[in-house]
Amino acid sequence: MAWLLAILETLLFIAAAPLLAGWIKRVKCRLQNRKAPSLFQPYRDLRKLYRKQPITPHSASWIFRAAPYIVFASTVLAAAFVPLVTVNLPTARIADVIVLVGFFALGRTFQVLAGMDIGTAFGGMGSSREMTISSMAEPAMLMAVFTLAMSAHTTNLSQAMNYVLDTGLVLRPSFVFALGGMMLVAVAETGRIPVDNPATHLELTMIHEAMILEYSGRWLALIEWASQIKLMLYGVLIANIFFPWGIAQDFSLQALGFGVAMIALKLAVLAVLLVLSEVLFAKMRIFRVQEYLSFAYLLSVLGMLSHIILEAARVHH
Amino acid sequence: MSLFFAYLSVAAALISALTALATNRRLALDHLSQTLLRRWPAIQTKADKLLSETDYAERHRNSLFILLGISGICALLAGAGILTSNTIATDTLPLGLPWLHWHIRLDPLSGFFLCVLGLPLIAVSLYGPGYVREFEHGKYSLAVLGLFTGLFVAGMELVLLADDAFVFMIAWELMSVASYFLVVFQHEHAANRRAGFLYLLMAVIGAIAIILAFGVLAGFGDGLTFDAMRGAVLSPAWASVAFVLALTGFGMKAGLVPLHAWLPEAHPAAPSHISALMSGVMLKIAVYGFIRFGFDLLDQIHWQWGVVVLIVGSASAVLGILYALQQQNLKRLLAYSSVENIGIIFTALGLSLIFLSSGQTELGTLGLVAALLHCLNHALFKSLLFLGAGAILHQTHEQSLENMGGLIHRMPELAATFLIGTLSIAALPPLNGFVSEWLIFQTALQAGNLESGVLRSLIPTASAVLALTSALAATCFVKLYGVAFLGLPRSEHAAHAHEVRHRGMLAGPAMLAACCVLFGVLPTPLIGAMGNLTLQLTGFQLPNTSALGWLWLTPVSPETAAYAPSLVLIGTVAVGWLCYYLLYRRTGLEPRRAEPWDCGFGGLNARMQYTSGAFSMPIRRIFQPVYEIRETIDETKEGPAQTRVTALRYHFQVPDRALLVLYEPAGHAVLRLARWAGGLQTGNIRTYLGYSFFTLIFLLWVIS
Amino acid sequence: MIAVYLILLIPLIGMGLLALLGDSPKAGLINTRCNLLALLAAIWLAVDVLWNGPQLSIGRMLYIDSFNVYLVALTAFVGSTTSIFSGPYMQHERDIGRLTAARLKLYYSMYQGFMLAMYLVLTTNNMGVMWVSMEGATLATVLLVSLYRSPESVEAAWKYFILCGVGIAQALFGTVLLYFAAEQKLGVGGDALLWTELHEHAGVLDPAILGLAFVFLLVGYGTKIGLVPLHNWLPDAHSEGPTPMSAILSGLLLNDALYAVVRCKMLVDGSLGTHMAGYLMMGFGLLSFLVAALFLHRQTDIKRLFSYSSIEHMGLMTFAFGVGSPWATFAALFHMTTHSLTKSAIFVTVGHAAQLAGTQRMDKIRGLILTQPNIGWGLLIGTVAIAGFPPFGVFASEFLVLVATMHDYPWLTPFLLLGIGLAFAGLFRHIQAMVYGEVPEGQKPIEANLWPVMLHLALVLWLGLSIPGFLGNWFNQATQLISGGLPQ
Amino acid sequence: MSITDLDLYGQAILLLAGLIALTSFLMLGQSRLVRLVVIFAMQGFLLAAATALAAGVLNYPHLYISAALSLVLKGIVIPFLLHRLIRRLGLHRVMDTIDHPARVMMAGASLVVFSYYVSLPVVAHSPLVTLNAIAVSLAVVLLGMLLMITRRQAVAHVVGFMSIENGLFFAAVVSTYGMPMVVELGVAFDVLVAAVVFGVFFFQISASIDSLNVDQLSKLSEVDK
Repeated sequence: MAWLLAILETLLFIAAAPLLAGWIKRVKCRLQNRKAPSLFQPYRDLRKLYRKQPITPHSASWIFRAAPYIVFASTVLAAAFVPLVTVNLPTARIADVIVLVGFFALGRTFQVLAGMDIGTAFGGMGSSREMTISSMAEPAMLMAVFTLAMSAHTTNLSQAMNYVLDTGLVLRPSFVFALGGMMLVAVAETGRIPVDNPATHLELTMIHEAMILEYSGRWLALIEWASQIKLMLYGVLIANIFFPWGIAQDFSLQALGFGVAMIALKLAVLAVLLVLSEVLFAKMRIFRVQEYLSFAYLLSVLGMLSHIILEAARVHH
Repeated sequence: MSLFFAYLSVAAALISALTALATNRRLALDHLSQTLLRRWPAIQTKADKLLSETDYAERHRNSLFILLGISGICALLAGAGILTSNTIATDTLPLGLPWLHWHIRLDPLSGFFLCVLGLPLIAVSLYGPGYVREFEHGKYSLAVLGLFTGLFVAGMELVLLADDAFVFMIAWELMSVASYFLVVFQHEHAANRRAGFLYLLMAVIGAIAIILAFGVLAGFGDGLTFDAMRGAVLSPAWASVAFVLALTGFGMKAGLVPLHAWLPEAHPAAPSHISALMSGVMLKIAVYGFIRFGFDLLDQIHWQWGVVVLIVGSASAVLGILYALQQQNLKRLLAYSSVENIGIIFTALGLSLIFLSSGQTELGTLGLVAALLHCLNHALFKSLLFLGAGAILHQTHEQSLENMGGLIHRMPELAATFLIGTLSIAALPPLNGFVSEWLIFQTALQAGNLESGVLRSLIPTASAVLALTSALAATCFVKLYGVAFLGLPRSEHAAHAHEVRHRGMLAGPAMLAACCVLFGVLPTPLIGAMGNLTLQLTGFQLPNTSALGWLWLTPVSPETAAYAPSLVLIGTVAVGWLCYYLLYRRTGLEPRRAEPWDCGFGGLNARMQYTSGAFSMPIRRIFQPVYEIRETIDETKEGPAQTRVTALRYHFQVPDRALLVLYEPAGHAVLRLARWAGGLQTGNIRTYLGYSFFTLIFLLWVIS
Repeated sequence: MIAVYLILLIPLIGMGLLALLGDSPKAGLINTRCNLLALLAAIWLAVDVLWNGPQLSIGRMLYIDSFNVYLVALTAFVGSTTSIFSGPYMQHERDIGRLTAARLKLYYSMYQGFMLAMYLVLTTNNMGVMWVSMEGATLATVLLVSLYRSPESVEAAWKYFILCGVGIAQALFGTVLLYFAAEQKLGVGGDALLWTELHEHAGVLDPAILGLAFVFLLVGYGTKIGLVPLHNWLPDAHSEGPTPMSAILSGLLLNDALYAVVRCKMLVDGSLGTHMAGYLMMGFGLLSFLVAALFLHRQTDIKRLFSYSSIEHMGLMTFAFGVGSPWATFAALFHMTTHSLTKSAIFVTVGHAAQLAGTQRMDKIRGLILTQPNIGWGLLIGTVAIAGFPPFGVFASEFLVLVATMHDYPWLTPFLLLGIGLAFAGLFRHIQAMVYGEVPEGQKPIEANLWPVMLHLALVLWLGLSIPGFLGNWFNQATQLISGGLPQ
Repeated sequence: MSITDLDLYGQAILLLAGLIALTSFLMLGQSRLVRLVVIFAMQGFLLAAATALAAGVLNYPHLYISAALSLVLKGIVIPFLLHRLIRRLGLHRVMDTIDHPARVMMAGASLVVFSYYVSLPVVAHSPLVTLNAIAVSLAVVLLGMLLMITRRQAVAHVVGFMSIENGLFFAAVVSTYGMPMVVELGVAFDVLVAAVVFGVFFFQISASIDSLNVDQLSKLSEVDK
């Protein structure tokens, strides 16, 4: 039963990801006074891509062809570990938050390798930038989740959420810092403005797009979908770790229903925040990104330290 | 039984060393057999067949490595045997000083490291025959290579078996000096000679530090056997002196910053299968020495030591990988990454020391297990990578990444095995590198259990550094693989490379790759096997990890953290295959081959792609303060008055700060001192008489 | 006891014999034979002493105990192996016309004369006679240093003569004082200089005088050991003389001078009851060790290089004897053996290397391993051994010295560490360059008899791996004798 | 006790001691080689006389032998050989002046004081007042070394060396009434051989640098030029 539920949740996750993307586009258009496409445009795009015949460059190796599947699979697995509407699912036991980060890294690695596989200048450029950014973002992310893990005494996500739920609303300075860090990282990792611009193909600014420049057809679809799932993953992480209220703690129907509604609401709100930031800020130069990310890193480490110094100082074992 | 296997492995290594001397001695051997075996014609005919002209060389070459392989297998058996059977085998050999015979002891700790030694050794013995063939007709004699390889291996095995300071140091120095001869094997390159000299010099100094550390224990425990030393009761001050000496000595061999300077010089200089042994195994022997000294011989542990080790370890980890990122020479890059991994291991050891000193035995044990596991993992994937690098070198004769590229098309099988090595050293799930780093993070996350707030805030900072390190490591090795194997070939050699012919040269790395996957997916039994070991060192055994069944890894408790790599692997494969099935099999749209689009720029060629230097440029900019970057841009100008710049060429070097700041000044200081000393030898006899006159006067004055 | 007389008689006869027909082509063989005979006698004596313990000759002029008997054996052994090498070597020198018949006569007879003096220094029981024969050793070798008559060799010989003469004179003054102190207690007559007597009654001798005496003796014999700052003659004499003589000088003469000092130390310690002598020796030893290690870095001449390394090792031994604990003493005795074996082997190899390259300048010698592997490897392995790498014996003694120093004078260990590091770097930076690398023009293989080298190195290797029982007994007994305790 | 209440022998010994010290000083100041050798011979005679005196008064017959030895060797043979060498090598006109005579003399004087100060503990434990002569003999040894340090001529070095030997002999005589015979003979033999070897060296040196100025023997120097 639990396993079935877990699989269902994962499927829901996968299915809902394009919807979130559509929502974000829509809100953005509204804020920019443009006419918005329908909410389901992403699904149409994906379907269109599946139908198209993919093209492999001559110099491509098997890595180029395998990468989309690996990227997608690793993202889906990551999605499976993260409690969406309910905690205490068995999948949450398979892997904890460190493994989650590991899986992001795995997917990214193959994406980058695929980018370098063709031997185009853009592929290399994108890969180099992607790795640079991630090598600063990943530690920040780890620090942020460690802060949570240390106060919850677990790296297991559903345990941690339980912990937050049980202790109720406590104003922890560490969580505030961690939340800040986490949000900055999420923006960077999902390739949004001000770090990267998913909508551009302007040579010198693109990062993520530069890597997948040579992809087409179903491969491109898989990658796009994977990045939509990733975006949603970060959203869910932020939402459920820092504001877990409303997530179902048992498997009763109305609890689950309420959980779905709540997560949808939270994600919608987060999406609006994201869009606001995207509309308000301009994309920054690649070498400014390091300052941005080291600030995220700093926030997370501060969160950790403030947990150690301010909150846990009187804990004795 | 295990001890017997251990002796057997040492013997096999020594025999292989002796066999090496028979290179190109066929006639002598033949003559010998004629004279000796005249009585027994049956054996003589066999001997004649063995010594027959036809492919004697190949048979001889293989026999060397078969013996090494036997040595490795025996080491593995001995280690596994002692690890599983909870016993300690001791023995005394009638060698050494008249009042101090060689004490031999095989316990779980040494057993574990025998396994760490055994696996790469077997791989090397598979790989070797194909690799050394190119030295056959060169000016460098195979005899030297084989002799010192055997001695090197025997030395490492003896270090693990030693149970008194004397035999330990003999074996240790044997290991150092034998590996020196291997480093300078290709001695016509001045760089190799320099590397060898630096290596041996630092080995000497490190060894003296270790001897002195033993000296302290021997003084208090009056006796040079390890048993006597265990009994030594030291004042904290003396204990710290001993500990610092040991850390210096073993750290110098392990390559801790700033004592690592020899490492990136020496490892690239040696033949690749030797680099694999040096980087994969010898560094672990140093770690073994440190564990033996700090966890076993010293009676109590102080938390300050842990802090020192933690700081040094973190520094080594992050600096090591930062320098590795900027290397363009493949083997140099791998060497620097060894510095990084040793740093990670010592970070874990530091955590373990801190926890043990503050009475948190189970967490201390966890740290120790993490460190040991990472030792094994690094031994596996670093040897794999060095063997792979050797194969590339063997096929392309290119050292520099900038001249490689596109090898995945030329050497697909090697590329596949190398990829596994890359992924595991980049600590990606579900491979083995990730498991040990996961455990280290789990240890660090328990910092909350400590009393002292200072430590509680120090450890998270260290884990932050660790996180940064592993992220940079991923970048570094993605760069390595992407530049070397993917894209378009950057040189003629790379373009015309082909897969290695000798199957062994693939079998060796493949075996290691298999181990990487296996230990990555099923780490639980391995950790279970370390129970006796930790019981012996810390008096604690990790709670049986099967709280959720043996598939799960739950070091602390199921609630705190759980990781089921095998399920993860299954899940990934399942999803991947599902997509493949749905999207490919069903739609059945065959992909079309075409020119890359590349934003519409046509005429793609190899010089347009990102080079290794370009790939790591952003990191170079971001971490500017760490490096001493030397960039040069030379322009070729043409036209009237050389105004028009027709071509630009950009070079950069990132010399090691430690060399510039510590080592070169020290060298100059010595020379200055020597010049001063030379002033004593004026050459004028009257001055000399004056010396002796004033010495006499001075002494007389002192006496009365 | 007859063995002792044989040991003294054989070189005496040999000296006379070779003085007559030292220029005949057979001379080398005769020389070797004499030494081998002496070696046999020495072994006989060794076994004798091993079974029957210390022995006094009639008239108590000669005294053999476990301390000097193994030095006698060592001296005989190194003497013979070196003579085996010296035969062809000197023949080659004569063939290329560096030597005349008369000088060959001088060389061979003085070789035996030197051996005689060495045996006498070791076996005599009379401090006066010890001094006389020590001076005799100088006189025997001084003309060999200037054998080639080149300006440098004459200069070196002159310095050797004057400095050692003056030094040894001070030793005589010390002996006089010793006699003076003894004869107040033991009465006038020959006994008062007998080491056995002195050692027996050391307790009652006047400490003030013995202290004074030791200073003179140390400065005197220390000059011969080559302790800094009394060492200046040593590198010159070693580098300018014929190579076999360098081998025996640094393999034997230095040892025996050190032996004399240790004998005196035993007396002085007995009388003073303080550790004064030990401190002096430690001071000198450490100074020599460090300064010599520095000198190694500046050398251009290969034989000079190794003579400085000899100074360095003698310094280490002196230091170890000064420390005086059983561990240290055992180490020092063991080091005496391994060092003289290894160093004489190295000098033999160096001689060949110099002949092969036609020069002693190190920057002219390159790529030995490629030119003539056995010489190259001999030099390299010898250096590795002398630098104290296991499994060679030198390592065992250095190991014990370090441990013992850490035990008794921990604050001195940094200097030892520094010294060993410096010495290794100084030695190896030159050797590596000579052994490896490209072969220069006109460097051709020569026919060389290297089995003395192999024999020595094999012995050192064996000693490093395991010390045979009887030798172990010697060392233990000698350690007991000197330090009054057994190591364990 | 002071010199007044010594017997004649003691006074004589002390007198001789003084004279020997004086000869050392004379050598120190002497710049002509020939005269240097002559003074050295005088010192030999004085030494022999002292030895004979001791032998006679205390009737140690073996001291006569050593007296004879030193008379022959130090008094006659060696000076004679040196003199002939000087003539042969044409050094009888060579001036071997020292740079700062006054300072050297001062140094010599302070050496005497120093050696007295050093030998005090030795003397303290003995009834023999002649022991004070030990201080003198030590002074002679040190002065001999000082002579060698200050002079450039090889001949002067030999003389200095020999006068050191004299000092040793004198010490042996006055403190212990001579060493055992075997040692005496051995030492004498060594001295003789040494003298011969010196002779050989003069020719070798003058052959190689056609002078006997030891300052020119400085090829084997390790100072950076």
